[in-house]
Amino acid sequence: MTAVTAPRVAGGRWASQVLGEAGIGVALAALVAFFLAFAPYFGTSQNVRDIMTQITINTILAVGMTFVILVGGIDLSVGSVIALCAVVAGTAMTDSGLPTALAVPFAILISVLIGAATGFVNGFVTERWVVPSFIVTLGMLYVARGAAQQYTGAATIYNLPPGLTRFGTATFAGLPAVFVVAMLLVAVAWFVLSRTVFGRLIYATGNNEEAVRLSGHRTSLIKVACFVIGGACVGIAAIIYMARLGVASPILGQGYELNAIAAVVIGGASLAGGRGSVIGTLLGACLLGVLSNGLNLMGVSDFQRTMVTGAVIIVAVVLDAYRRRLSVRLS
Amino acid sequence: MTAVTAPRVAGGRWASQVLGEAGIGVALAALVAFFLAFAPYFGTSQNVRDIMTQITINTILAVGMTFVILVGGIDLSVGSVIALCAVVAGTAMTDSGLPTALAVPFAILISVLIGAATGFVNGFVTERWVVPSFIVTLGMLYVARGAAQQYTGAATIYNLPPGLTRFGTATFAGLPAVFVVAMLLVAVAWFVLSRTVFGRLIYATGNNEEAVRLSGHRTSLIKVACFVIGGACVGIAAIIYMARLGVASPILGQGYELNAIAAVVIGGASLAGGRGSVIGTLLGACLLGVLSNGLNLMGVSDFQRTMVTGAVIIVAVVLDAYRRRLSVRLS
Amino acid sequence: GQESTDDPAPGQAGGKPTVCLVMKSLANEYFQQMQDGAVKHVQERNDLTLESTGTQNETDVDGQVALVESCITKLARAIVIAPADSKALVQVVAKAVKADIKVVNIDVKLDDGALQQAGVDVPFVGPDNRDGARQSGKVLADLLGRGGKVVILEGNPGADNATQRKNGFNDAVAEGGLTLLDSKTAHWETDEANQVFASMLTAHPDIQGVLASNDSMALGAIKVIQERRANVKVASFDNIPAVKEHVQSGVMVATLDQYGSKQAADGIDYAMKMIAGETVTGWQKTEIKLITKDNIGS
Amino acid sequence: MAVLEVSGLTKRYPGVTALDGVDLEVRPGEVHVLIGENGAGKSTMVRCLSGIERPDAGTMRLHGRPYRPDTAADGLKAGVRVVHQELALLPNLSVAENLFLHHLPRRAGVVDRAALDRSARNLLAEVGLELSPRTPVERLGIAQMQLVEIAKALSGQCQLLIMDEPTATLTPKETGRLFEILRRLTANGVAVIYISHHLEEIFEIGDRVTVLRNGQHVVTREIAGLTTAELVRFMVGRDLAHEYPPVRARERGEELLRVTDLQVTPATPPLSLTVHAGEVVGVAGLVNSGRTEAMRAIFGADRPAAGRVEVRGRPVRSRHPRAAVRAGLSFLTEDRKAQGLVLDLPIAANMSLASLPAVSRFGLLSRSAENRAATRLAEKLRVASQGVRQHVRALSGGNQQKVVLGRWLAADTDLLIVDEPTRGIDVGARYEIHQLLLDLADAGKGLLVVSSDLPELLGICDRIIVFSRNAIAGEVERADFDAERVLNLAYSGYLKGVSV
Ligand SMILES: Nc1ncnc2c1ncn2[C@@H]1O[C@H](COP(=O)(O)OP(=O)(O)OP(=O)(O)O)[C@@H](O)[C@H]1O
Ligand SMILES: Nc1ncnc2c1ncn2[C@@H]1O[C@H](COP(=O)(O)OP(=O)(O)OP(=O)(O)O)[C@@H](O)[C@H]1O
Ligand SMILES: [Mg+2]
Ligand SMILES: [Mg+2]
Repeated sequence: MTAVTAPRVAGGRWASQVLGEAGIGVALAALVAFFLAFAPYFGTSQNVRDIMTQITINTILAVGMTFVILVGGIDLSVGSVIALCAVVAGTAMTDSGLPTALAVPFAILISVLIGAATGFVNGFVTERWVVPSFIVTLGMLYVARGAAQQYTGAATIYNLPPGLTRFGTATFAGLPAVFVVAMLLVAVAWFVLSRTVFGRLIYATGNNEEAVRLSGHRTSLIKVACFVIGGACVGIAAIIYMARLGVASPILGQGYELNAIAAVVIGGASLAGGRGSVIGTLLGACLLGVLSNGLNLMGVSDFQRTMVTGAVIIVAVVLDAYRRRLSVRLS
Repeated sequence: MTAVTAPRVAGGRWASQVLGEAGIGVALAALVAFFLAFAPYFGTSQNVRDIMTQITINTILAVGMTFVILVGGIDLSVGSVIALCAVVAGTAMTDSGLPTALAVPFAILISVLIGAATGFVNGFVTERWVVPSFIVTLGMLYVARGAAQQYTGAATIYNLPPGLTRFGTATFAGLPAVFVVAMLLVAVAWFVLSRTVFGRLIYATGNNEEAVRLSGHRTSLIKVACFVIGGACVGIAAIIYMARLGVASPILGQGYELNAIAAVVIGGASLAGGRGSVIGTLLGACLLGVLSNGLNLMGVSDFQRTMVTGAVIIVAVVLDAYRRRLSVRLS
Repeated sequence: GQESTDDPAPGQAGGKPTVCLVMKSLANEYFQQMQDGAVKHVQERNDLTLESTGTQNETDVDGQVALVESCITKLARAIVIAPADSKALVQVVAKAVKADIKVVNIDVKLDDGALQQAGVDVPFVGPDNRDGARQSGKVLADLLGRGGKVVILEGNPGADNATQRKNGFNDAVAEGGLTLLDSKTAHWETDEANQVFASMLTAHPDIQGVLASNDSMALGAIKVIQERRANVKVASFDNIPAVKEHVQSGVMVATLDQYGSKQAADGIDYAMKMIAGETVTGWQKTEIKLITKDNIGS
Repeated sequence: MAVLEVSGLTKRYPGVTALDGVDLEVRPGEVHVLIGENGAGKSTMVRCLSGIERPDAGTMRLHGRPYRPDTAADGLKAGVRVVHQELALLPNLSVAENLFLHHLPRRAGVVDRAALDRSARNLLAEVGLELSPRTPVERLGIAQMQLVEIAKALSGQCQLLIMDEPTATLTPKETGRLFEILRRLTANGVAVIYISHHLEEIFEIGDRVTVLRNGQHVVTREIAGLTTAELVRFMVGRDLAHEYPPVRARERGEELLRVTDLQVTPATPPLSLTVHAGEVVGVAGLVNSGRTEAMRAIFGADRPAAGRVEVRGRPVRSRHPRAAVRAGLSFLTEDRKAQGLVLDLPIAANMSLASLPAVSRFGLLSRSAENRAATRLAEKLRVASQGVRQHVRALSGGNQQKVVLGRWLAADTDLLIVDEPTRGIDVGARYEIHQLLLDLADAGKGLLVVSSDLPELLGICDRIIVFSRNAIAGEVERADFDAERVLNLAYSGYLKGVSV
C-alpha cells in the first residue's frame, strides 16, 4: 500500500467482493429455486444428471468462445465447425479400419486438429488483413457447413464405436463422464486465464491491444492463439456430441454459436474484449441449460418456452448489470 | 500566425477519395463480371429484375441495421421481429373486416409500429441498464419468435389482399416496385446520415459516446432512436415480404439478422460503431444477392454454393481491407 | 448432380427439354436420396436435361422462391418442386404457371386454398404422410395394447408434413386406445429430441412408447431409452440407414419408408407427360412402406 | 457578485474521498487557478462543476442562483464550458464537426456545411491552428488535438471557462497564444478556472489561486505576492529545495543507440542520432515537429520507410516493438490512455506488462512477486492509490502517468525513450521523476527524453537534440544550454530563408 494520499477505507468491501464474483449466480439461484418449487422432478438426481449432460456441449463451446471474446473477437462458425469435425472424425472412426482402441484417439486428434485449424484460419485472416472476426467467422460458418455436407453427401454417420458411445453414457463418481470432461476443461481454462502469463496477456490484449504491443508482445499471435483454442474446444465438443448421441450428421449444430456466445455474455464478459471469466461462462451455460430443462419439465408449450427463454435471458443480464452497479456502490 | 503546427500536405487525396467511397464496389464489380461470363442468363433483364426483387428485403433490413451498428449496437432480433410484424399485420389485413384500401395502410402502420416498438424495447433495455445489445436482442429474438408463433398458433396466413400481392409483382419505370421502395429508403437514410445534425450525432456517438455526452447531447436518446429506426425498417420489410410472397408465416425470417449484418459489415461498417455508410450497406446487400443469384444460375451444387458463399464473403472483406489501406497510403 | 445448359436455346438443351428440380435442404439425407434417385432416373430416360437445386436449410422459404425465379428466368420447360412451405411457394409457382412452365408438386402438398386463391392448379405427386404416420403408430399401438402410455415428438411447428404426421399419430392413438401423455416439438433434431424426451421420461417415468415424426428425433429418444434402460418402444418415420440397427434390436418397432428416391423420379415423369401435352391434376399418391423388424433385412 | 460559489463540495468514490467539503469562489473576470498534487481532487471538482458527476454533498451557485447540473448538457446550458484533462474528441469526425458538436449549425435539421466551415476556420485561426476544417481529427498529433479541444470550449457563449491542464502537451508558443485568448475573455468578464502543474504559468496568468490537498481546501490567495516556494509548500505540505535535481557529472559510456538515416516516411528527411550510456539526451521541438513519430519509428511502433537502428552496435532488424524491447529499448508513449494503460487491469498488472518474465516462472504468474515488485515501484513513484490491485481506471491522471512510467522502470532496459514523461505530473512528483531519470543515467542507462517543457529539458539533460519540421535542426551541449538558442533551432525549419 502506498498511502501518499491517505485512502479512506470504506466498508462493504467484502459484500462487493462476493456479489461481484458471484456474477450471474444470483439469477441462476433464483431460477433454480423457482423450478424446484414449480417444476416437478426438477430436483431429482436423475434430472440433475440430465442437466449436467445437456449443458456439457454448450459449456465446452462457451469455454472456447470465452478465449475468443476476451481478445475482442467473436466466432460465429462454431455451429458449422462442430458438424465438420464430427463428420470427419466420425468417418475416421467408422471407416479407418483401425481397432477401436486406436480409432477413437485418432478421431479425437483429427477432430481437435480440424477445429484448431479452422480457428487458425479465422484468427489468421482476422489478424493478417485486419478485418472483423464477425464477418470472417460468418464466412467460415458457410464454408464449414458446406464442407461437412460435401464430405458425407448429407448422410448421417452412425454405428460409431461402442467404446465411444459407452463413454457418452458413463458416469464418474456419480457424475456423467462427459460433464466431468467439461469441468476439467473449465478448470484448465480458469487456470490458464487467471494464473499464467498467457492469460494475463489475453486480458491485457482485449483491453488495450496497442499498449500490449508497445510493451513488446506479439498481440496478433495472442489473438490467433485464442481463436485456435476456441476451435480446439469445438473439436472436443464434436467428440462429446458423438459420444452422447451416437450419430454425426452434417446438419448438426445449427445455432450453437449463439448459445455459446449467450453463455459467455450472460456470464459477464464484454464483447469489446478484456472482461469476462470462465466461471462466469460456466454459470451462463448453467443458466441456459437449467432454463431449458426446467421449462421442458414444466410442460410449457413450445411457443411459450421460446418466449420465456428470451425474457429470462434479458432479465438475467439486466439483473446482473443492476447487481454489478450495486456492488460497486457498496464497495 | 506562422505555421507552428505544420499540417501535412497530402497528395493523391482524390484517388483515395474515389477508392474509399467505392468501398466494396470493386469486389462487387468483379463478381458481376465473373457471372456475366459464366452464369447463363445472368445479364438478362429478367434476371436483373429478379436480383432487384431478391435483394429488396435484405437491403431494407440492412439499412435499418446500419443505424443500429453505427451507434455501436447490433440487432439479432430482426429475423424474428419480421415474422411477428408479418403475422400481426397479415392478420390485420385478412381479419380486420376493413376494405382493402383501408386494411393495407392500417396493416402497414401496425407493422411499422410493432417493429419500432420492439426496436424501442431493445434500445431502451440496452441503454437503461447498460447491457450489451447483443444479448438483449438475442433475448428479443426468442421472445418475438415465440410471440409470432403464439399469435397464429403456428399457422401461415395466406389470403392476403390481392392489391398488396399485386404490388409485390408490379413494376415501376421498369423496376420492381418493391425495389423502388428499398431505394427510396436508402436515399432517405443516406440523406439523414450524411446531411442532418441527427446523422452527425449518430456517427459521433458511435465514435466516442463520452465525448458526445460532454458536448451536451443525450446519447441514450440517439441510440434508442437508432434501434427504433432499425425496428421500423423491419416493419417495412415485413410488408414487402408479404407483398412478394403472398403469405405471412411465424417461422419466416430465420437467419435474416446475419444476412443483414453481413451486408452492413461487408459494406465497410465497423461493429464498434462510428464507421459505415448506407451506400456501402447497399453495395454489401447487392454483393450477397448477386452472389446467391449467380450461383443459382450457374447450377453450382448446394454444398459448393454454401462453401463459395462463405469464401466470397471472406475474400470480399479482405479485398476491401486491402484496398482501404492502399487508399490510406495513397492519401 | 446437375447438367448445365451449354446450349442457349431456351429451355432446350441439345433438343431436350430442361426440367428444374427444386428441393428443400439437400443437407437432409432424405432429400439427398430423392435427388440421387432423380438423377439416376433421368439418366435412364435420357430425354431431358435436369437442373436440380436445393435451399440452404429447410425453412429457407425465400431462398427457394429465388431458386424458382431462376428456373423461370432460365426458361425451363417444367419445374418439379418440393416446397419448403405449402403456402409461401404458391405465389411464385403461380408465376411459373403463368409463364407457361409446367409445375409438378412433390413431397409436401401445396395448400389447396392458397392455390385456389392464386388461380392455379398444380398436380401433387407424393406420399400420404398422415396415413404413413398412422400405420407406423398402429404398430406401436398394437404392441402396447389399449391404455398404453405414449408421447409424440413433433416436427417443426407449422411445417406441413410435421402437422400431417402428428395427425396420423393422433389417429393411431385414438384407434388403438392409447393414452397420450405429452406431445412436443423437437424441431426434427437429434440433440433437441434427446433433451426433450429426457425431460418427458423424467416427468412421466411410465412412458411406454414414443411416436417420433422423423428418424433423427427417434435416434435422440433412443439414446435416452438406452441410457436409462427403460422399456420404451419407438415408432418413427423416414427409414434412414442409421435406424436399421434399432429396428433390428427391437427398440424401434416401426418406421416408414416413403421412397423418396422414387418420388422425384415420378414427379419428373409427370412433368414430361405435361410437357408432351397431357393434363395431369390432383394427387398422384406415391408408394409408402411400413418397415418393421420382419422386413428390414439384416 | 461571484460567478461561482461552491461550498462544502464533497465527492466520494469507492474507498476514497476525492473532495472533502471544498469551498471555492470565482469572481467575474478573474483567472482562478486550482492547483494540487496528483490525485488532490482537481479533476473531480471539474467533473462536478460540469455536471458529469453528481457531488455527494455541498452546494453550487452560479450567478447567485442554485446550480445543480445533472448532465453535461445542463452545464453547457448554464454557460459553463470545459476543457477536460483527457481528450474527448471524435477521431473519425472532422475538426469542424468536433468544434461545433454541441451545436452544429443547421437549417431545418440539415447541417449547414458552409456555415460550419466558416465558423470553424475563425475558431482555428483564433487558437493558431492552420488546418482545413474538414481534416479528420484522427490525423492530428496530440498537441493539435489539444488545441482543437481548447477551440471547442471557445465556441459559443460562456460565463465560466474551466481548463484542466490545457497546456500539458503544448509548447510555450501555443501556451502564449492561449493566454492572450484568456486575457481577452476575462477582460469581457468571463471567469476562468485554470488548472496546471506548471507553476510559472500560474504566475503569468492567474489572479487568485486555490490549493487542494487530499481532497481538502488548503488555502485561497491572491497570486500577486506569493512565491513559488510558498505555493509548493501549500501543495505538498513540505519544502522543495530546488526545482530540478542537481546534475552530477557523469562519464559518457559506450554507445547504446545509433540511429542512421532513419526516414519515418519516404517524404521525411533522414534522421541520425546517438545516445550513450549514462547520458540524458533531450529532444526538443515545436508541436508536431515530428519528435513522437521519430521515436515511434526508432522503437518499431511504426514501420520506418528507411534507415538503421543499432543497439550496442547490433542492428535491430525486426520492425516490431518486441524486437526493440528484446534489444533493450523502452518507450513511454505520450498518450497514456490510448497507448499506455490497460485501464481495466490493476496497477500491478500494468506495471509488470513489460517485465512478465521477472514475475513468472514457466509461464505461471506469481501474484505475490508481481505485487511486491509493483508495491516497490509505486512507493518509489509515490502513486496515490488504494493498493496495487486497484484498477488503473480509477486513478487520477498524474498517477496513471506514474504507473506507465513504472512499467518501464520494471523492464529495466538499457535505453529508455520517454515521450513527455512528466505530462500532467505535479511539481513534487515531477522532481522525483527527474531524480529517477537521473538515477537511471547514473546507473549507466541511456535516456532519450522528449518534452515540450523546455525548462525541464534544460534542467536535466546533458545534450538536447532539436527537431524542426520533421528534421533534426541541431544539437546543443549542456555547456551551451540556452532557451533562446534551442527555440531558434526549433523555428529554423519553418522560417524559410531566414538565417538562424
Ligand atoms: N471514477 C473513479 N473511481 C474511483 N476513484 C476515483 C475515480 N476518479 C477519481 N478517483 C480518485 O479520486 C481522487 C482525485 O482524483 P482527481 O482526478 O480529481 O485528481 P486530480 O487532482 O485531477 O489529479 P491529477 O493532477 O493527477 O490530474 C484520486 O485519488 C483518484 O484515484
Ligand atoms: N495519425 C497521423 N496521421 C497523419 N499524420 C499524423 C498522425 N499523427 C501525427 N501526424 C502528423 O505528424 C507530424 C509529427 O507529429 P508528432 O506527433 O510526431 O509531433 P511531436 O513533435 O511529437 O509533437 P506533439 O507530440 O507535441 O504533437 C505532425 O505534422 C502531425 O500532424
Ligand atoms: Mg486531473
Ligand atoms: Mg509528441
